[in-house]
Amino acid sequence: MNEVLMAGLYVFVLAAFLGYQVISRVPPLLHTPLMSATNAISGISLIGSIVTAGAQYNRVSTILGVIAVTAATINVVGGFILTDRMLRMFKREKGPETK
Amino acid sequence: MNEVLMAGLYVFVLAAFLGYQVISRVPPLLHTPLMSATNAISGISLIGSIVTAGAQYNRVSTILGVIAVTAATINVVGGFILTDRMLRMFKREKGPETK
Amino acid sequence: MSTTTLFIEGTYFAASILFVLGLRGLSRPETARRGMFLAEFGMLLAVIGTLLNRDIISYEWIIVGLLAGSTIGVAMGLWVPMTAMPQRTALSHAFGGLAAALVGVSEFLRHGEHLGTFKVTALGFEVLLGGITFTGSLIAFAKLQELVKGAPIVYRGQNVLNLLLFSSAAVVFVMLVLTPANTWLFYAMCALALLFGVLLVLPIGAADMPVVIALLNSYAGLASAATGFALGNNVLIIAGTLDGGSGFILSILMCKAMNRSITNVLFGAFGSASPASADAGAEGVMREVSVDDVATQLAYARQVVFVPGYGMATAQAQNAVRELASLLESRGVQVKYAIHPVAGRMPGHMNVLLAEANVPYSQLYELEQINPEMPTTDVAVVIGANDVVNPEARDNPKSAIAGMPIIEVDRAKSVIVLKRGRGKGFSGLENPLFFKPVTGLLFGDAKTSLTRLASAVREL
Amino acid sequence: MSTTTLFIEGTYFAASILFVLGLRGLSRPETARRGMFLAEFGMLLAVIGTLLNRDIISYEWIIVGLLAGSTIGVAMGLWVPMTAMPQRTALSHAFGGLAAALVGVSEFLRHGEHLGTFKVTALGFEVLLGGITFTGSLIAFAKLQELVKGAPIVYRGQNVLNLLLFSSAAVVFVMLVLTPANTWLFYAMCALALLFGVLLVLPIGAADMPVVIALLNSYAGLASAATGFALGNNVLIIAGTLDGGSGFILSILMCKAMNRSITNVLFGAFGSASPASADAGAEGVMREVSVDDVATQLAYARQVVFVPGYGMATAQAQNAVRELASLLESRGVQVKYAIHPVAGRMPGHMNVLLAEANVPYSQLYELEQINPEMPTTDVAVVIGANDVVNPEARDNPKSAIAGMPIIEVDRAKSVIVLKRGRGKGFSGLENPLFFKPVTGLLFGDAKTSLTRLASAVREL
Ligand SMILES: NC(=O)c1ccc[n+]([C@@H]2O[C@H](COP(=O)([O-])OP(=O)(O)OC[C@H]3O[C@@H](n4cnc5c(N)ncnc54)[C@H](OP(=O)(O)O)[C@@H]3O)[C@@H](O)[C@H]2O)c1
Ligand SMILES: NC(=O)c1ccc[n+]([C@@H]2O[C@H](COP(=O)([O-])OP(=O)(O)OC[C@H]3O[C@@H](n4cnc5c(N)ncnc54)[C@H](OP(=O)(O)O)[C@@H]3O)[C@@H](O)[C@H]2O)c1
Repeated sequence: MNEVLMAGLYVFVLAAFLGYQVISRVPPLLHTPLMSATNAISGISLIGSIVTAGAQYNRVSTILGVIAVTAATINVVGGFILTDRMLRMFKREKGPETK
Repeated sequence: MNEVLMAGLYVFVLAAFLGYQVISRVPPLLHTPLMSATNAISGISLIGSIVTAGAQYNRVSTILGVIAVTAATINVVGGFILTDRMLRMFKREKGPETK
Repeated sequence: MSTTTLFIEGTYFAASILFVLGLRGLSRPETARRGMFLAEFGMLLAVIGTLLNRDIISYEWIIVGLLAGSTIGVAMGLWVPMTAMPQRTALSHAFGGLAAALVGVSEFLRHGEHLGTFKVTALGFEVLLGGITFTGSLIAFAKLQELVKGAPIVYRGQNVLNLLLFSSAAVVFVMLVLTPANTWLFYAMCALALLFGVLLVLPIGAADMPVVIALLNSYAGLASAATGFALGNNVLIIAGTLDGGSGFILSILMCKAMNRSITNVLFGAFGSASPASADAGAEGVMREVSVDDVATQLAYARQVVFVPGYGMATAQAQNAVRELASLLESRGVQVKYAIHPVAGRMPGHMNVLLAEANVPYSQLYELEQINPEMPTTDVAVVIGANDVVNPEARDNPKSAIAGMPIIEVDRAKSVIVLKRGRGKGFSGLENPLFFKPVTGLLFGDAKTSLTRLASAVREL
Repeated sequence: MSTTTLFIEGTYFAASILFVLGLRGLSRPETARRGMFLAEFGMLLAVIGTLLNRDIISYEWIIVGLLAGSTIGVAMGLWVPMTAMPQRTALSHAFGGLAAALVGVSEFLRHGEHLGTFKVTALGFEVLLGGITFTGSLIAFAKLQELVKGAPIVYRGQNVLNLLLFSSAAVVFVMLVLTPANTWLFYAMCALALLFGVLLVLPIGAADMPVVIALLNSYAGLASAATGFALGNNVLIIAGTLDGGSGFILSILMCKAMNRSITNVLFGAFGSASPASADAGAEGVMREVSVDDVATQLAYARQVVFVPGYGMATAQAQNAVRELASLLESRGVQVKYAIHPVAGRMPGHMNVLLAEANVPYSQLYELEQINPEMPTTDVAVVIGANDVVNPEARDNPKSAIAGMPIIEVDRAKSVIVLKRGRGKGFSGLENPLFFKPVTGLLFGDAKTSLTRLASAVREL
């Protein structure tokens, strides 16, 4: 267990540094899409929920799991769709008027 | 062993990304100190060498270990001293003439 | 390691890399969409990998959840209007927190007292952070959607109560780690976390919600990371940490852009009443101007800078702005947009709205870029912005917003302010800009005013 | 996990963080030194932690190694002149490669055939990369120190031989992984790696050594990372990977700054002979100028730009430049330095030399910053630079250096070139700059010329 913890800590710290570097390079222009993107990515808790929902440990566990799957999927699907919808709108130069 | 490998791979990939982000922010001004700094840091193989030199597995191993310790220590000590010597020289504004 | 396990591990590994690449793509608008495709692909891989997990016995409930979630997700993704982005973000953080917390609870249900110290700690963090995120985000959503009143809800002893609540949650957590057999401690902790989430966010004003949302985003991320520690899963740790970092950085950036500390935002009940005192000087006459006057001014200007704020979002005036701008451009006027980092109700809010209205981002200028151009700008048009153009922040060191960088429209040759009436900005402060001789006020809903301006320019 | 192990792990963890912070500090000159202190502290921690390792039975030999290394290290660190930095770097990469390879060899010696596939693979990488780095760096050192001739050493079938050598090393490696019991394969691989290192670097010209050194740096780092995999030690993986990344990025940057591919650098034998052909046009008269003429020009200029190159390093002229610059500044002349990314013999070479001579770095300008200023520069003084100011790169798409970005001194109002004679730059190309009417040549060793210029200016 302690080795798993150590390995996890390394991954955590490196990811934290990396996150800091990567995110601080995102221009203010894209801060709203960034929020919605990280929101979608945080839907990764889906992979924990799926196991909980499918493993049939006991009834309560399954119900909680299904709710969790639903909630996480909303974030993943909704988040990515929305992010893309926003990003599609950003254009450097004037495009043809689309109204 | 496979878990150790997996954990190592995560650490490796994250460190590679992080290294890329961090290093590409170093301005050309400091590229020489950067080379000498990474050189010093790569002396971290010292920690492998120390065990080899002190564990007395067999005579050859010890000899190789001692050479390795020496070589790595040269890098660590020499590298850091040199880096600092260089970095001390960089001044933004004109200092008093030191000649 | 069997082939299946290897495959599963492989998908997680790939997903981790793809998430990092995805976020890296966001560093430039040109690469942003491609980056997101990578992240989506990563997510898909991770889900496929997970579906192969040996522990899964039956798939029906998983499929139910996936289908339900996808349906709602697609609906929300496609139909939420851009102006409702702040609410939407808050709501989905609530979902994120909920999912993390539920996974934690069900893990605890399953293993109960047999968990080791390490796992209990991880699960505890997961549930605590998830719970706070869940209720806190719901309140944030309600405030932004104006289901409850946006102004800070304050009462005596509030901060003390919150502190008490927080400490008891912490104490219960420590006790749980020491004696995991006392399962009731776990549920007590859940309850405290949920309550704390509510009480933490209630006293914060609607316009400060973005900071809160970003912080909750960060908590949600850390909750996922804690799940990762509990399950020994690296992709959860990585994705969670990236989110956590993102939320944290955004909240810091916003605080900097307002020159306020994070404590002030969270516990200062900023924007609550405080009528009077410091803004005694900001009295005088407002000069009202007519649509025709403004239209003439705009049409014959060399450079016009639009400064949008929260009012543009509420009035949904982004298309009207763009139309007026196009008209002016066709007459040879140079048009720019000045975007303050905390204009509106979330970071990048104005950028997204203007992008939606088809404004190219090469015309959007940040604070530092546009301020030097102000003295050579003929007309600065303030569209429903207030605090972000309040010269008090610059001139009056005693002001509540002192030191917040502003867009210095008062340095332009002429300023036109579009607002509905004498309403104040989020800060509740009077804005002396409106009383300056250089400023003319055009009262009315921003969208209506802009449309009228456009017709007037057309007729010139 | 015992307390000792925990402590050891803790030092490694802390060291990893400190290394990252240390390198991050290098992103600004103001934070660079502090960053390095952090890295040094991290190294110290890691060493202390390692000394507590249970496997260590006797400390005497460790202490011998540490003392010997420290003595040599201190000596090298304190007394290597800045102009010898390229050689020094090459030499210490040799040490780094050696250390990694030796650890690998002794691990193999110890466990021999009992190693699992994974460990053999890791050790194999370690020894291969370490071996190549060792001999390759030694050759690089020898070339830069001019112990062997700097020009590319070429012979027929060279690339084929190298390819063969490389493939056999790879084949032996694969065989070893498949049948670790055949220990002779391991030693064969070592021998091949050592040989390959020599033959890889021999055909590369001295001025291309920086790219090679950076690549070898990268290999040395990866060798450490492989050690980390073999020993299951994360700090080795992290530190090694950071180094590997650094070397890789630097070599890419250099190649970009020369508009050459990495393959061309490694296998193109660039700078070997190639007399004639494309540079037919570069004939004409060189206009020689006198010290007094130049001194007058400089003294009465509004802006002077110094463009240092490899010649400044060999002549050790950095202090002389600075002195002349100070004189000019005291007369009100605006002095700037233009630094090409591959001027000299290592990245950042010129910056360090000028910093040594006490030039503030606010006066150092990069290519993109200074080129737009060239037309308003009165005198550009080229101090022992050649290729980096060769207009052929810009004007002649057939030139061997076509497309390499240059410092466009030929756009200045007047150009003075300080060089010893009609020597060519590293590329071996003729430089038409020297024949342009705008250019005057001041022959002689750079240091002498600069000192004479300074006295002449003083006497004005
Ligand atoms: N964006 C973020 O991320 C963020 C984060 C934290 C805090 N904040 C805070 O949010 C505030 C944002 O400043 P801001 O200048 O954008 O907005 P603001 O200061 O809240 O002012 C909005 C203005 O718009 C006018 N308005 C409202 N509806 C309108 C309509 N339909 N048509 C025309 N005008 C309308 C209001 O005046 P009338 O009522 O008279 O019309 C008001 O003066 C700042 O205080 C900032 O610190 C933002
Ligand atoms: N820096 C890097 O990291 C790096 C990496 C890869 C490749 N390179 C290559 O290295 C070259 C660097 O270009 P460079 O312009 O700096 O140098 P260069 O092109 O090698 O030219 C050096 C010049 O200095 C003159 N010189 C030599 N000793 C002198 C002395 N004592 N006093 C005065 N002049 C002296 C030489 O002419 P005389 O013999 O007539 O005096 C020669 O023209 C480029 O080709 C570049 O591609 C550099």
